[in-house]
Amino acid sequence: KVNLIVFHAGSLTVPFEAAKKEFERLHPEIDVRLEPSGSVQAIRKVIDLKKPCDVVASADYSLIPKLMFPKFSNHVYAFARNELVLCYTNSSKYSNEINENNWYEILKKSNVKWGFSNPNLDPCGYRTLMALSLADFYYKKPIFESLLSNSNLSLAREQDGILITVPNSLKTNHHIFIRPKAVALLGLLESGTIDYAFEYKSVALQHKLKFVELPPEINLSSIKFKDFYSKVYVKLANGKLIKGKPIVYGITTVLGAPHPKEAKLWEDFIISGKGAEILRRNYQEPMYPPILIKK
Amino acid sequence: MFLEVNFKKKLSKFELSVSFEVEEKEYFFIFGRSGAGKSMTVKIITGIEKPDKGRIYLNGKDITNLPIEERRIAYISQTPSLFPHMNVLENLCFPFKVRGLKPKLREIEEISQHFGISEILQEIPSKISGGEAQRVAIVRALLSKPHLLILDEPLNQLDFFTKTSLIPFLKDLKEKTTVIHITHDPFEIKELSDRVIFLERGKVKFVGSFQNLLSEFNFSFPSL
Amino acid sequence: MFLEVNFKKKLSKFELSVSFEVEEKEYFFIFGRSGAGKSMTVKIITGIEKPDKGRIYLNGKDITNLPIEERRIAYISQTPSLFPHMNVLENLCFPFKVRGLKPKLREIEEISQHFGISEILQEIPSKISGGEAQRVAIVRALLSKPHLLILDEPLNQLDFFTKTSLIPFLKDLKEKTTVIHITHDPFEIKELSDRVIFLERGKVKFVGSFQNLLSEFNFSFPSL
Amino acid sequence: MRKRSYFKFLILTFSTLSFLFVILPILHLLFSLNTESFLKTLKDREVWNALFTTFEGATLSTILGVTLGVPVAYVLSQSYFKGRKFLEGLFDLPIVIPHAAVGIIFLELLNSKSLLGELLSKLGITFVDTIYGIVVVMCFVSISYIVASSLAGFESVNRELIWTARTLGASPFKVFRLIIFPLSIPFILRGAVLAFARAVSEMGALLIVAYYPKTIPILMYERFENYGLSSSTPIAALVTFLSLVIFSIVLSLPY
Amino acid sequence: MRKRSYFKFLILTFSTLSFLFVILPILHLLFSLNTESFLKTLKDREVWNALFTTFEGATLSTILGVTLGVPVAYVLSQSYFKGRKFLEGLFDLPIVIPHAAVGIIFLELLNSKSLLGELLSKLGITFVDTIYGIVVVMCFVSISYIVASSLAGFESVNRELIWTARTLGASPFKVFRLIIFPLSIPFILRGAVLAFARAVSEMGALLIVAYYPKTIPILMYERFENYGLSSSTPIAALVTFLSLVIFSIVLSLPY
Ligand SMILES: [Mg+2]
Ligand SMILES: [Mg+2]
Ligand SMILES: [Mg+2]
Repeated sequence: KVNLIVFHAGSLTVPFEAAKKEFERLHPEIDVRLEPSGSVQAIRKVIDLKKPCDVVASADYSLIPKLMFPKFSNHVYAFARNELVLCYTNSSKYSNEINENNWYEILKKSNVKWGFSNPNLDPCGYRTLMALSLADFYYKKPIFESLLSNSNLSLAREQDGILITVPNSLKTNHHIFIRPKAVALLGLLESGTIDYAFEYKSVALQHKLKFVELPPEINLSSIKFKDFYSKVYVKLANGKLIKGKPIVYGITTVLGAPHPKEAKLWEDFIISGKGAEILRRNYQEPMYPPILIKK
Repeated sequence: MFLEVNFKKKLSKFELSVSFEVEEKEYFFIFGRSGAGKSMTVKIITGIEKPDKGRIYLNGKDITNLPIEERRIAYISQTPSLFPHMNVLENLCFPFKVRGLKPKLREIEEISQHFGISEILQEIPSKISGGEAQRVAIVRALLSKPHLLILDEPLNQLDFFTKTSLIPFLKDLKEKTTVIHITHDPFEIKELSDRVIFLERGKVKFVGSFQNLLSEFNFSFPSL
Repeated sequence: MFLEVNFKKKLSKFELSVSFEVEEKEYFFIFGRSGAGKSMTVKIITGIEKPDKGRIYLNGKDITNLPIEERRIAYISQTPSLFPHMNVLENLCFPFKVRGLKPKLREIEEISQHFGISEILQEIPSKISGGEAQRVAIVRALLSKPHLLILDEPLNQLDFFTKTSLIPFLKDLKEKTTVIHITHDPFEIKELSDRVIFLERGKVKFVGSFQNLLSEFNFSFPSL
Repeated sequence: MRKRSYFKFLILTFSTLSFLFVILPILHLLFSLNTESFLKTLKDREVWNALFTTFEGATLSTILGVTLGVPVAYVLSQSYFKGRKFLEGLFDLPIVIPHAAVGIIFLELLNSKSLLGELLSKLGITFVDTIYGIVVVMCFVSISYIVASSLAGFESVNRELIWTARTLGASPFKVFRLIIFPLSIPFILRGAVLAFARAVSEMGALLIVAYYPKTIPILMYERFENYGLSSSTPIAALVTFLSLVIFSIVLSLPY
Repeated sequence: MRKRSYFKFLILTFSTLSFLFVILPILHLLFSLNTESFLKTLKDREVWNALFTTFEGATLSTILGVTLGVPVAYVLSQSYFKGRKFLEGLFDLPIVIPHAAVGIIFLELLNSKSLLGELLSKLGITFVDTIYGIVVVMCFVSISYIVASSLAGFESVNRELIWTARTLGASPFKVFRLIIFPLSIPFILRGAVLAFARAVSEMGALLIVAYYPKTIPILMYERFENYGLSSSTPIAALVTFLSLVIFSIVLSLPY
């Protein structure tokens, strides 16, 4: 049997598990090994750690050209969309009060605990930072500073926007919890350790969590607000500068993959109509037909 | 009567059912084969083991349910139980220390002199011989001012020379305290006993003097 | 000469320096205090320990560097070393088994009868008494057809009754094999010995008969 | 009298706390379990595959551990040279090295760039993400238990017994086969069962050396990371239950 | 004669292999180390912070473990009831439960939804991502060593010695304080050092309960995941070196 190795964003775990089942049925000679991690981490495992890998699927398609072109990849398919939401459970504090307009007030409360993923490792993490600073503009209040006041993140207002700098070892308040990838917060949410977590909408739906929908101006879902989003930049600890833009997932086969033929099969399957249907069934908004970006 | 013993206890092979009395300042022997119930009998007297029924009286007082440390019955086993992390002197001070008393060094010196262990007071137990260790154990017991001193085969682990040399030392105890001495060796009884009981499979088969024991049972012991 | 022993070995407290001879079918005693070097002497003869210098000859053959199992010298320690996972019969078959021979059941039965252990052949060692165990150990040793049988304080752990009852059993060995018997107890020597050596701090102080030993050293032993 | 009961009270209080500390978490896990999700776990093929891989790895690692550990314990038990205690302690080393470091150590040693790794890869044996890697790592972290327990067994055999057997004509090999080994079997078994359990529990080093084929601790962690408690708790409960079974085996061994 | 040397040869071969299996990986790690990157690690603040957190956690966990484990070992050593072996074995349980399961168990038990978690959080004690969580988890996985070793110590004290002390007038408390405890100190110490080392090595359960404040095994794993071997190996070497120091302490203890 061929072991096809796929590194993918944690938020794709549920649809990819479903796709794996279908794919292995169609290709019984292939064994798909899914390895979820933060998207930055997934790419880094290929380019820095040189771990053998056939396909990479990232929660931010733009990471692939930025980090993998030209040595490790020569194309990327933008194949799915998502949006940022604030998840909670029935036992979260203030769960019956929270809504689109007061969520940032509730997160500010000293007895409320919340979490997001590590921006250095996971796009969901830097997107959370982007959303929080876009909220400054949208609600016209210093939301970012008030929520992350005790952290070692720095926020600079420049003439054409906002620059957030993430240090190497991120420190926050005691009531803000950070994990390497956003899905890793689910266990903390379930156990009641935290009350709220920033996740993708697809993840919230897949895990049947309650969530607050954020306004489209800040939830990074809409092509319409592309320019508004681009006011925010996040500078990661490795020096990469990332501009705010709509959440679009990308997939690519890795150059020099151990199993190039099977890698192509998986990529084609995910971007096919069948793949799109599986994504939709698992609450992940597909882009069909996908958009191809070449170097 | 000074000590009255009367109890029953179920053992694995038979029932131990013992009844006897000991007078004050008597040197009293319990004689019998190994496994006859000798050690269990004295463990019940000291309180280490509990009888199934029956009572023990010491000086007219029922001590059956008294904790071991409140009975004032000292116990010497065949392997001399010196505390290995204390030197000989510290071992001798132990009976004072546990009662919260200041050790009476004068008394300790005197009795050490008397029993021939004053030269080894600073030694640690592992550096002294088996005979010396058994002397120290007995002196330590005496310093706890026991009403009764129990010796469980005290000479058994010692060689013949040492055994012989300890006999006068044990004779000396007669004036100091009441003694119950367990043995399977008739020579010890001959040398030391006032009275002896003979225990067989948990029952007292004889009480009396050593001479009467010999004539009644007609034991054949080798002699030199 | 049947057995010639002549060696030196440095021990922690003194040097063991021993030289003596044993005749065939002799019942030979090594007498001395505990710590005199008796056990070390026989361990060197069996090959369990190595001497610093000197040689051991058995039947004229230098056995000093022979492995233990090729010397045909059987060794009985004071705690009877029966193999606890084998019953008595299996223990008796062991000397045959290790030499790759079929156990001679006829012979085993006969000797068991002779030494009074035929009733317990199916028992496991933990279920028999100390005296019985010591008999089995000796019978097992005899079945290995040893040139020499060494008994290291074989009666020491037994009570007086058992000890006395084993004396005839040991007397019986005289015809069967050459015996070296270690003890600190003069009664055993009196009953059994052809000759005896007296060992003190690693040196042989006397060789001869028991009567001569008594008269020469004027030991004071208690008697009944 | 007052001091005495005070001592008793204190000792018993702490003992009870200690007891609760060990048992409460486990009972909580087993009793707070959602039956439905537990049944779902029992039907999950991936769980069974991971369990199979884990038990395969642990079995092979225990066999390897016994093969390597028992002879060394025997040699140590028969030795009286000076460095003996040191060598003995050496086999405790794997216990004190952090599991992640164990993973890194073996990745460094056995990757195809190292001499040993290259040699073995020519024989078709690679370690990263293979059952070989799992077995080697599991064996490293668990061999201490086998060595320590076998050594205790071999040393529990009375030396006079051994000497006697020799004087009765038994060679050292025969003594080992007929006396020392049979008498030590309960100890060796106990060591093997503990080693097996330790092998099953390993996760840190495996995360680094052999993420695949997935063993049960890794699956459990992955489920926790990606789906949260509701998916990982039933697996934890299942594995804890199996551990309890192993543990009762240990207890029921004659020892 | 041939059979005999064959046995010897086999036994020695396996012993040597076993020895190499334990020592080679460690030596390889220490000798293949890049000096430059090692020096860089020594200057890395995050490494020192993690080391500090680890040692703080392990020290507190060892203190807690001794406080809870020594009394229970004493009670067990003085007990002769039927279930005793069972209770004794219970304290081996934490060894056989997979580390990831331990993490999940404690997250379930101590989260603020559970009764105990709620109670403690009212006292300001929470466990996830706090030193409390680190200490509790470390103590759970390491208490077995303290209980087992103290128990061995207490049982090594001759019963006749205890009886004699009682007949000389010592209460159970005085016997404990003056006889049993002083004679068992080497055993308790050994157990404490092993428990400390085991606590330092924990990673699986901490990944789940207390990712932060970062302990050294977690930092090592994170570095490995994100930066690869070149960043994690020097930390592994540093920690292995420190483990060797702990290990020599164990060895040098009188026992
Ligand atoms: Mg007795
Ligand atoms: Mg005797
Ligand atoms: Mg001797």
